[in-house]
Amino acid sequence: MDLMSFISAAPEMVLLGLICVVLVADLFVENDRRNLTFWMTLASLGITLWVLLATAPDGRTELFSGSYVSDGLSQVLKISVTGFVAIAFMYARDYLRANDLHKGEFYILGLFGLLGMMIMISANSLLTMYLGLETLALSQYALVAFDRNNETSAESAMKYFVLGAIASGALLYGISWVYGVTGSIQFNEIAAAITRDPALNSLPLWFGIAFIIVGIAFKFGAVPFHMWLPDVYHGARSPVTLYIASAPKIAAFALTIRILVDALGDLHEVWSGMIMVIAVLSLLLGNIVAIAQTNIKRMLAYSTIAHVGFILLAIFCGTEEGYAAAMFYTLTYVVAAAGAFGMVIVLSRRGFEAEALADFKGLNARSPWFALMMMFLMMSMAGIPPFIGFFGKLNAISAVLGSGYTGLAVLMMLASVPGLYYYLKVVWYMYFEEPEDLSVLQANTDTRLVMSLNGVAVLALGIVPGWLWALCLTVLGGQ
Amino acid sequence: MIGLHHYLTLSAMLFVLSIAGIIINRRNLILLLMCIELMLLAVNFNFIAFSRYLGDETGQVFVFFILTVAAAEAAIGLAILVVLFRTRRSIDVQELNRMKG
Amino acid sequence: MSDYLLSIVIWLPIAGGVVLLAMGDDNDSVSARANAMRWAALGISVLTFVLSIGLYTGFDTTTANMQFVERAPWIDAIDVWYYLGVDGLSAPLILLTTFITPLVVIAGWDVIKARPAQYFAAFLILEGLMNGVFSALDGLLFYVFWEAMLVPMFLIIGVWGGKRRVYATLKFFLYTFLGSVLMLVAFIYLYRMTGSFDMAGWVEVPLSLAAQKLIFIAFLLAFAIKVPMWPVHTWLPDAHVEAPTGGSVILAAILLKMGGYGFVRFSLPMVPDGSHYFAGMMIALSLIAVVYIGFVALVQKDMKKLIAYSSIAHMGFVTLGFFIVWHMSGESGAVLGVSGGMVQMVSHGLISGAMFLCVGVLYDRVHSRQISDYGGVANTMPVFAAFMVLFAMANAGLPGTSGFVGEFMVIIASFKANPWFAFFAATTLVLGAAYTLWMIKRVVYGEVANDNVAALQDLNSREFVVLGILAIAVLLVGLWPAPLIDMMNVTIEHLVEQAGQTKF
Amino acid sequence: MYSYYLTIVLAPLFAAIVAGLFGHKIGRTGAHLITIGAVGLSCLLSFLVLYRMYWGGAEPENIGVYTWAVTDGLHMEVGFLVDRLTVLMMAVVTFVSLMVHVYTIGYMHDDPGYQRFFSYISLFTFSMLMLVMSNNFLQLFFGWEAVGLVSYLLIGFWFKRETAIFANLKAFLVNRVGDFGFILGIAAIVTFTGSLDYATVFGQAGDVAAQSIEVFPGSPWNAMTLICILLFIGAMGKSAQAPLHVWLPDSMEGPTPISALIHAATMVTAGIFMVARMSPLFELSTMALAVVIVIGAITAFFMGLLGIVQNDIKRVVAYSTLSQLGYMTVALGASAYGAAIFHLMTHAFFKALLFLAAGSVIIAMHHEQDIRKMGGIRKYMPITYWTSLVGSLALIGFPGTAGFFSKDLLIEAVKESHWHGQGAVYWIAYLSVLLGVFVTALYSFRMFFLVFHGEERMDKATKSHLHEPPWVVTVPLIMLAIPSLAIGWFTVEPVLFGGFFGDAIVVDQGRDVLANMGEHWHGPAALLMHAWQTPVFWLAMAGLATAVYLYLLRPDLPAKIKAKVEGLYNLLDRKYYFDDLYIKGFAAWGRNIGRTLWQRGDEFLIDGVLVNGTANSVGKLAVVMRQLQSGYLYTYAFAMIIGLTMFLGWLIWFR
Repeated sequence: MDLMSFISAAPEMVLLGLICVVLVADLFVENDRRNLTFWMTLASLGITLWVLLATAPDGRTELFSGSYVSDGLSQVLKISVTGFVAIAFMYARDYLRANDLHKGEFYILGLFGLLGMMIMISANSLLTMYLGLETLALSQYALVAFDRNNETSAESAMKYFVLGAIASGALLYGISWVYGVTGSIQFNEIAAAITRDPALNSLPLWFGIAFIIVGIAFKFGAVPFHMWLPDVYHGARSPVTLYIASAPKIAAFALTIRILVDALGDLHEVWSGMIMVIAVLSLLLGNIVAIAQTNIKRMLAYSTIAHVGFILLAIFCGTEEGYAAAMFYTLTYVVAAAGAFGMVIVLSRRGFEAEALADFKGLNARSPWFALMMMFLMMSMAGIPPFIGFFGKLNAISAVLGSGYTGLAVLMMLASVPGLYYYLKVVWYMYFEEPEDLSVLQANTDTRLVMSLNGVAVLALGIVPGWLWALCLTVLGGQ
Repeated sequence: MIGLHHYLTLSAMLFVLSIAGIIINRRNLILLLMCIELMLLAVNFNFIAFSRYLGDETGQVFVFFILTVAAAEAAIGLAILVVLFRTRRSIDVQELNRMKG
Repeated sequence: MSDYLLSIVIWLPIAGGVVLLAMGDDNDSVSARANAMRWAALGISVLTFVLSIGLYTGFDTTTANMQFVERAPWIDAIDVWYYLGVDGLSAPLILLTTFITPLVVIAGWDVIKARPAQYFAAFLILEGLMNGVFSALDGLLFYVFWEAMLVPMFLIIGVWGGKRRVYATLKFFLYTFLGSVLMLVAFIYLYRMTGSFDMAGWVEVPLSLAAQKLIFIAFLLAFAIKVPMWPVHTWLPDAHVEAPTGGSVILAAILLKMGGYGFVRFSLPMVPDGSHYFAGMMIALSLIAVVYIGFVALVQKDMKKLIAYSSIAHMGFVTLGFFIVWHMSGESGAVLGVSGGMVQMVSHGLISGAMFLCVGVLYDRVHSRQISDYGGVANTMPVFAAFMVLFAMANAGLPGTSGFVGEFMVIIASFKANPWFAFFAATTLVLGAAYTLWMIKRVVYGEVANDNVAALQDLNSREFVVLGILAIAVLLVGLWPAPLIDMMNVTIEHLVEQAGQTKF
Repeated sequence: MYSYYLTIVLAPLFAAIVAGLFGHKIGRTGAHLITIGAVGLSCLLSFLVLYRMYWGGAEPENIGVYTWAVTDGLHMEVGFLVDRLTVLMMAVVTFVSLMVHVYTIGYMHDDPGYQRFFSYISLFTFSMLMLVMSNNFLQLFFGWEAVGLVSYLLIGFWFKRETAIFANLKAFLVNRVGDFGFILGIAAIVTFTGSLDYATVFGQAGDVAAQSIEVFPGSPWNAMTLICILLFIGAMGKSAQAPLHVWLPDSMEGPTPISALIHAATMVTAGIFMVARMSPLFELSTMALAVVIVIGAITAFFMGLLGIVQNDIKRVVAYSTLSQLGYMTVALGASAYGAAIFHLMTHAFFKALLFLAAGSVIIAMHHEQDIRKMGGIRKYMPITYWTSLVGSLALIGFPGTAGFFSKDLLIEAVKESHWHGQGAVYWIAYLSVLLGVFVTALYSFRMFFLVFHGEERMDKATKSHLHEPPWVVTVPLIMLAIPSLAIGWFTVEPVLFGGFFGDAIVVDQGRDVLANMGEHWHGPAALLMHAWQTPVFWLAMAGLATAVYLYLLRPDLPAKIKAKVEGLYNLLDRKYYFDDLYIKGFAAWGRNIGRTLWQRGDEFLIDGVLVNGTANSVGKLAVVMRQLQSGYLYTYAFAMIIGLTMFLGWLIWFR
């Protein structure tokens, strides 16, 4: 038990340390020099990233007496969450400045959330998972409420908090049963126990699993545990929405893989049914209700629900390919989602949230470039080739077909037709309508840069999606 | 002789009670927070019962963590409650429907 | 050079389009910059056409194998290749595409006032993608082009279209998307059967009849909507009517052909038994398209709608020609039918394009598509009238024009299959003439109907060039189709062979 | 002689293109010079070829020009088959066309569309030559449709006139109905012989006749019968046989020269020519021949009747054309193809003459066409008078004129053609051609007298400058009057009995009436001597006499008679209600079907219910489902609990 064995936990430790530094430093920064905090935050993210790359584990290593694991999967997921948090911050800065919200809390809470996600990703025991999850959740609650003078934010924060608490309660209750039945909270031991004594595979365990799935489904926002999602996306300030909508989805994916696959992989036929039900419900409800939305943040929220349906259906297959497809889908979806909310931020101005669909009218006349980017993002979400979203759908459906669920595959495709409609609606507003306000976009260069990169990314990734797919397959090869 | 199942039943009842409280109570947000605490306690009850039954401490360790987290959670919850009250001058659950659809 | 010819005809226009987009518009439609854009677009499209001629000159008519093949790995993980090649089925259609696009560019020259750069860019990108559809030999690559193509078309109709453009373009996109999603499922199914997206492999792989039926239906939805066949044709009249002239031309001349191309590239060779099983239904639908739509076209009040409906009727011949393959007593006739269908596709591309351009000429002057707003156009626009009558005659399938060739071959072949097929198909001689010439009578002939008509200016040189080129093409194909048919013959014989074999 | 043929065909095409595209450059004179030159050239060459064929004893030639397309073993070529039949047609077509070209200079003198007109008629000459010289069905169909196109363009030449553009649309559509049958016939031929080439097809005719095809399940038809009837439907369209005759009278809306050229002399006889050309096929199907003869007979008699009540000078001639075409068709049906072609030739001359004469009257009358407003024109325009007298006499078959020989022998042939049996078919055919003679004489001379004799009914203004038109008009009249008068005498023997056509026309031994008649043929003189012995002669005289009595001696009678037989008159006046049937019936019916299918089928059912219906219902569903998101915390929580219980239920019951 020498120090070197902690090396694979270094990123979390370093990050924690850096957070403290930022936290303290921020106390001594006046409001007008808040940029310092921003740059420090980015710097610490950069350092974390570097540590991540530097401490890339060869193969799977466990520590803290097996309650923590670091493997290829955790590596890739951590890098991506760090990246997305960074992107979220970069989008956020101007917006916050413009709206007098440029406070240190935002970044610090964001960083704590990141820490939580990394812990979730690396969790190898139900306890670690729970701690990570709460770290993330608590900072998210705070983030949503972080504009103190905005009542919708407060309302959504309260909803998020209560429902989140119920969800984690249910999760814990489930955990307690799993612990009770298997006598362990460590994933591999649980799995081992189940294989050792098949008699365990009975109602009490299933009972626990059901509750755990409630927790997972809530994190993802799958029907019927989705109700918080539209209100939170809508109520939170756009940068917060962007934060919530991007990285935590990846964490949720990790949560699912770790618990359902690492721990309960052998009980696939037990949980697959439940997953399928909520997945199909999400697919339908998300795509249909989104049509009726006039607020783009709500619309994207429902589209998120629909996409979650896709992700869960891929996981439902219970094959390596399926898990890989789910991972691919999550990552690519998050890219597009970040871009879409980023666009909302870019369009917003001081005291003006560009969150009504109508605010996109005539964007092509105001700024052809951003209109093009937004179109890329929408087409990617709609799954139109050659944008990356298409390959996500392709892999997911391919996996589903591979497990012989042709009907499901057809359903997934058909469900994406109404989906296409509301994405096209955005394009229609941007291109076919005349602008209502002709004011030029105020976002400054770095936001524009991120936006452009984000938009181009969905196209570029779509043109060379192979490596990402291969990566997903390899990191999930071990599962 | 009181066996495991009694504890489990009790905790289950507590759990259901808490949820019922959340659903039925349409007045006061404070009550909601309390129900949530109750829910966590039910879970703790379960853990302890199991850990006693299995004769292994992991469960009890877990309980400590849950208690800590519950404290933090309560703190955040109350903070949000305060914000809500500042902006709304009310903590009535039924008025909490600005966003819907 | 010729090794990369296909890549060039695909990517040159796309690159050009991207450049145009990057250059962007200023708000002045007659500025030097706008003109530069126009010339650039014209230059690129013409260059593409000139290069694509290599596909004809270098084409080996003695083999059914793919030519100008390019193959490079794209997505190893799922064995997807950047795999291009043409045979007798696709090469003519690529030539048609590269031939029509410059004309469309010229036709939109100064008609398009709003954002010319984006307009021409959309068309160039569209051209590249369409060439991609026709030359892709990898299923996924095909699908990528097939779907991506919808986006520029969606914008073209939506941005530069008529009053109900939003409805029309959404209908167009959703309709076609609905069709192609199931095709994707079928593709993935085939991929899982063969482990690759190589279309040649899909032709080889044995499939049970049940599977073939399902796959055929999945294909059918995609292709039938594109063609379009009755009863999934209703997007076409709206799209045609609302699209800007150039859009209608591309739509009619090329997009519709993709449906027909899909049938011969996918349905017939890949699921021969499935196709055979449904052939009867397909023939019925085709004949309904010819007769039913013929009658519907008769009573249209809107010129573009009338031509749109006539397109549907004419495409009925294409599908008829393809699906009588299995009704042949004896071996001969099948090839005749299929080649008839192919020729019909090409000729319809020329004729309907020309017809839409004619309507566009009138629309640009009077801003109405209603037949009732015209009358006696021949008095004020004699040259235009001559062109319009010529194309109308071609549309009515007059021998000596390209419109006749395909119909003639298909009618003869279908008589071999069953006299009644020919009987119903041949009603187009009467119906086609009726709706086309009745329109001519009301629009072109007669006394000058109103002041708008009285004020009409005859064709300007730009319009004259476009219509003239098309007229020459129509007559050329009509008087000497041999080069076109020889190009396709061997491939079609091979295709008919494949369609004849069972796969299970 | 290949180059000759090419020149014959292409010269008019070239002229047409030049006059059409560069009309403004070359001007009026240029236009008529080049077209006349071209047609004159091909006329000259045609006669040269005729000479070589007949006197020079040149063999029939079958030459391919170029391959149109080859696929599926089906060779589609463009080529010439020049035999005696073809060459005769070529000569007639080019000659009449030449006359009409010249005549047009005068007739269209002050028409703005001068060049366009010349371009059209040259184009027509080209198309007609392609038709007659074709050696395969594809090219035949090409010419067939091309002449239709030109006729469409020419009928609608004065496109400002509503009547004209109505007439040309009608003409084209009715012809298309015929072509509908024709193309099916061609398809049938390809199906059974696998070839489009005359020679090959005729070669296999025997085998085809042996086959049968079930058009309607359970009722096998002889393949050859089907083919021939389908082809004949095409002929009915082109040659305006009842019931597809309706377009021809209306086609008189076109300028007179083309009425003469297209709707009298050449195009309308394409059907006759085609059947004669297909004699090797028709000979193999008695059934088809019976159909042909009956249709012809009906046309010949009943269309003649209509001529009696017409008042438009051109329409009278038009109906006489219909009836004469009927005669030819009857001859075809009687297997007397030679007689048909012979009548076709003579008819071409005298009918063109009559039309051009009528045209010359019309010019003089300043485009007044109503014969009731004419009368006594004789003394104003003698040349026109005499030439049209010749024409009329030829038309009624007055002994010695060209018409006499052709018609007399035609009727003789029908009389002799007993092989249809003595049954209905035979008598219908024979009687209607006989009575037709009387009718013909009646209406021809009714018109003749009303126009040239009797009181002068035209108004002062017109009368004041009634005079003979310029030479370009009168010369063609004379040029045509000569053959109308004389050509019968010289050509009857070789054409009918001299085996002129050689192998071009095949007649089954059993019913070769002409051959039988040929056995007791003693030359035209003899025929002329015995003319008064035939009923034909007396019927013609009777008709003539009636006309004299009614329209010269007792001009008041016709009105009275009209009043007497009101019903009959109306029937004739309304042309047996055919137009009403077609326009109010079929056309309107088609439009109604279209409207129903469009509004009920497309717009309501498919688009309204299925497409937009689905879309809207999804939209409504969305609006309903978003109500679930009530905004109340407890609803949200409750939803989660429902989900949870759903899981538990699933576990307990389905696991």
